[in-house]
Amino acid sequence: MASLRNVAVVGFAQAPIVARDAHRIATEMLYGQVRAALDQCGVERDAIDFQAAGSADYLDGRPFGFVAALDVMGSWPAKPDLHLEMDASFAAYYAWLRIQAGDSDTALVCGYGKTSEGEPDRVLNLQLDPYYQAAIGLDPTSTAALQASAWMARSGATDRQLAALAARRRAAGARNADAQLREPTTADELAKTPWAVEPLRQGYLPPVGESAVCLILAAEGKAEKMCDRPAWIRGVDQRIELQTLGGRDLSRSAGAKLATERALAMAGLARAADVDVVELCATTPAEELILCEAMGLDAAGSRPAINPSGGPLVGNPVMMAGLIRLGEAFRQLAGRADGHGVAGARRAIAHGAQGHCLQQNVVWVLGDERRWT
Amino acid sequence: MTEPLEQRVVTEFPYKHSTGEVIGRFLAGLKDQKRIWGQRVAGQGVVVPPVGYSETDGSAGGEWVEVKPTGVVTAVARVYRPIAQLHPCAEPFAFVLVKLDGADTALAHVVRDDLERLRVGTRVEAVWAPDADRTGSIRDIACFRVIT
Amino acid sequence: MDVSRQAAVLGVGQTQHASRRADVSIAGLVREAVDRALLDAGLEHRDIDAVVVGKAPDMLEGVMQPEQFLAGALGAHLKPLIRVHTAGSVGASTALAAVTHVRSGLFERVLAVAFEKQSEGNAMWALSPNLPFMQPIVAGAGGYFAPYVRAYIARTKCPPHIGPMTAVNARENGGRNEYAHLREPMTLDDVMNSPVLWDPIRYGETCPSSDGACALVIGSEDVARRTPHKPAWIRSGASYAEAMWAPGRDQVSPRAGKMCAKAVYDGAGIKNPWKEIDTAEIYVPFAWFEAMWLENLGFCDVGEGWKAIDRGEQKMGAHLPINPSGGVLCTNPIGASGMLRLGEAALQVMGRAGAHQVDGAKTALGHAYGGGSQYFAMWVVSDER
Amino acid sequence: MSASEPPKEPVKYVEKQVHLPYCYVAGDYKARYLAALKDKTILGSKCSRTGKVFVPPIVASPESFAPCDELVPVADRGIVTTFCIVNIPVIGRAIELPYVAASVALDGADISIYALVQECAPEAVRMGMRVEAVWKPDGERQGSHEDIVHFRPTGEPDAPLASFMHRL
Repeated sequence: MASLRNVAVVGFAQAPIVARDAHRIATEMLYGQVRAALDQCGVERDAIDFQAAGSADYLDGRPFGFVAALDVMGSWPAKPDLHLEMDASFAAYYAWLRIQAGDSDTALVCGYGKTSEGEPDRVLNLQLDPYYQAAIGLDPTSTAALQASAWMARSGATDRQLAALAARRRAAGARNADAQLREPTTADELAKTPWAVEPLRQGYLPPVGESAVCLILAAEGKAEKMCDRPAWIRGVDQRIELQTLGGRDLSRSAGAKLATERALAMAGLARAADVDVVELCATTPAEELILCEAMGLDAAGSRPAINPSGGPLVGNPVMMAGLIRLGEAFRQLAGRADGHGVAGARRAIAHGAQGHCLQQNVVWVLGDERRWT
Repeated sequence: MTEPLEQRVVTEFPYKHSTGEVIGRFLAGLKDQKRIWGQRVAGQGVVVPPVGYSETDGSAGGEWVEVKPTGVVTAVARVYRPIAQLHPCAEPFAFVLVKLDGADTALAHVVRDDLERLRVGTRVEAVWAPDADRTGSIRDIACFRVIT
Repeated sequence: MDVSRQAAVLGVGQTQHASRRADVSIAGLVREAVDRALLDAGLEHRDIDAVVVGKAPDMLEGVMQPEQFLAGALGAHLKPLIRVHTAGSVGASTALAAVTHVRSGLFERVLAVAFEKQSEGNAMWALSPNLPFMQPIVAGAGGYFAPYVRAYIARTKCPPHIGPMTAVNARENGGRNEYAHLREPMTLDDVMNSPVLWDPIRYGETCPSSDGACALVIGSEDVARRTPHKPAWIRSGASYAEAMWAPGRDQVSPRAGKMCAKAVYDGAGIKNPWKEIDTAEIYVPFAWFEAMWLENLGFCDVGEGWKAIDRGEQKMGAHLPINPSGGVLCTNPIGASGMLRLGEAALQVMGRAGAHQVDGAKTALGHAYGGGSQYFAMWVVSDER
Repeated sequence: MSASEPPKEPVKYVEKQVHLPYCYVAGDYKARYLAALKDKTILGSKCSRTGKVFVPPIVASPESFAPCDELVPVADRGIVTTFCIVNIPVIGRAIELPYVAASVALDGADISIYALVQECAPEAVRMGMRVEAVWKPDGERQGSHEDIVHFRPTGEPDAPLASFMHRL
């Protein structure tokens, strides 16, 4: 493997996830987070070499919506920049590559989007191929339900197990000030909620939510000056799969499995279970169980702690839910997770995903120590 | 605090997606022949519906292979509250993945009746749209029905 | 910067461009370019380590993040893939993102692909949805850029024939490019007498709306030394973006463009671009921008860009042939246009630009811009490392 | 006789009608800007660090990267910095052709707005021309962009080119 630079997450700011911020447009939500992330690092905008952002035009039906974000990312004078039409966790991946290429030492990564302005079930139908899958009216809740059904058929998982997992995430969400769902509830209560699309109940799924996030990456030499406890990126990998739902085994996530293997190898770890905290970008309990299997994690175990933030089940702002996982992993390692902190966390895995049925996955392995000398 | 200012807008654009030869001929098979064709591709076997290339390795597609209009359900999602102007019908229905007999991949489609009997593993059969309604679309198969 | 990690263009592929490519699906269009790029590089899908996809707004085709359904068509299954969108500059920034992949040291061969299939929808509707709370004044891209063309003319005393001259030269060049969308020649009178759409921009000075795709294979130095054709060495690349509402922002000669140009010249060790660059493919959607960019890119001093054009120095065989392919004025598949500029620059230094080859081209600039003249992406390529 | 292939003549395309309802948020800055138009007032937001004024108001100055939390009125008149004459129709915009789409630097603002200039021949519009807002009559203003019908020449002397070239 090529020689790699030690790069760390050194700052992360997130607007609390809400159903709808009726007072602020996306850029207004984002500005405060960029300011806050810079303030955490004790730097001004000119200290950042590169900026990347993730968002999607169709969420709010506005072509070139991302152009306006330049104004609140501090792009004056002009900055080296790249916008990805993806979940912002992939923008972070690209920013990490930029730093590896030696073009930059520091990077700002933003995620934003007014999910509440559109109707995600209709909008995300358009992600599917237009000839076969979009044409029969598939929406993301239904594709997630197809995946849950395939998983339950193969694994024997029951409705009750999905309810129990969702209830655990609700309990965790109650301790996370940025979560959207903060009322703890029981598996019994959740199992009584109506079907969203069977086999997924409304109580198992996050409501529409929106936020804005900013994360800062820095290479060794600068990271230590910007953060007292940087979360060092020891490994990262991302993989896409073919989209056709019937063309892959929906009960498994081959992409998450491969990305995890590669990221762990880069990090020099044998098993995902060797970390203390895992943040998974799973938007249904079934997705979470599929990811746990792919990564070799015990979904019911106590260590590593899985989604101590509550994860996307308690707040799923589209196009930034993955970047929030990376930010949460940073909070855990940097001792900034407050009410939902995992005691003694020294290593973490963060996972981002986008597309129907976990089509594309990125996996980060982080630690409180540098990887390379 | 300022009173929020909001406005509803419905975006309605028409699109015409060119199909190219392989998707176009598959759809013509539904429309003109009431037959379902797959394509044999590297790494995936007989792919239904075909796209003209292997989705696992990108290689070009191979020979046409006809598959049966019957098959087995590999995933089920029951929709009790259909979404208007998105879903294919107004009454409860199920989205299914169906591996047709002779195919190696599954087709995404819908089942409208016997939802309570529908499981992963249930056998189903294609129900054709009437001759006058078939336009060269995946919905020329009106739906699948339970046959076991 | 670790200069030892240089990247190179191993293969270039593009489609036939036309206003409507109804003969192929979106995947078919993209694969036409990708197959040609892979063939050119002597590679197959399985040789590719990662894929970078770029295109302009998804509303043009009516598919959100179409790279997701195209992943199979691109041979990207179980590989890393990213999707870039930086407005009009996207094709170029997509190529540069592929270069970053290689320069990170983690990838040997990366496929960059950019496309637009505007004929699937209606660009006018898709790009101008009726959004509330916005001022309904700007009349499309031409209406947006025409005032800055006027300001350029006022600032530099540029005479009225410069735009038409540029358009005529673009068509003359496009006539030699077998892939170009518009290849019929135009005369100065044709352009001068064409309708004035957004005064001062005439119809004959505008770009077409095209379906098309472009693909590049970017490789590491190791791989480039073993490639069947002579590669184009990427001496430097940069992409910069600037805010819209900065007071004093100059849309006639944007600071982002100057900074980006300086970054690529510095990276390539170029002190005097006018002397050291042999040909340039620059993003000119309206003919007047050729003079404007000659100044913004530092080829000419302020007020001297149009004079260079007036002297004919941008023509084939002259001092600095600009857009030998015919450029955006002949072919504009929006998302792919920027990659075509970078790919055409590469073809020139590879010596494989066919009938529009610039004799002896050793060093070339590829350039694209987008947004409200906010996004800039460029590279300098050479025939030698 | 059973064919061994699907028909040679392919279906050419699949039609799709996209139907996407959105409910847009103006944001408080824009909401207050629009509401003030009802009172024939144009509001800008003032940079807390440099004092520069942005119209329509924005949350932060891209230049100083400081918040712009104070809203201040600017004049309803200013300079045409540059413009074009539009001769082709745009879908959904019922403005009689030709018309002048101009960048107008309002007095007291540090960036320009887009504006229609009317009540003179399009050929008579000049860079540097002084213009003023023409408002809808009292009682008809709704708190929307349309409350300013257009801008018209004031007849004052033109501003010299050098005085506004930096604020196109």
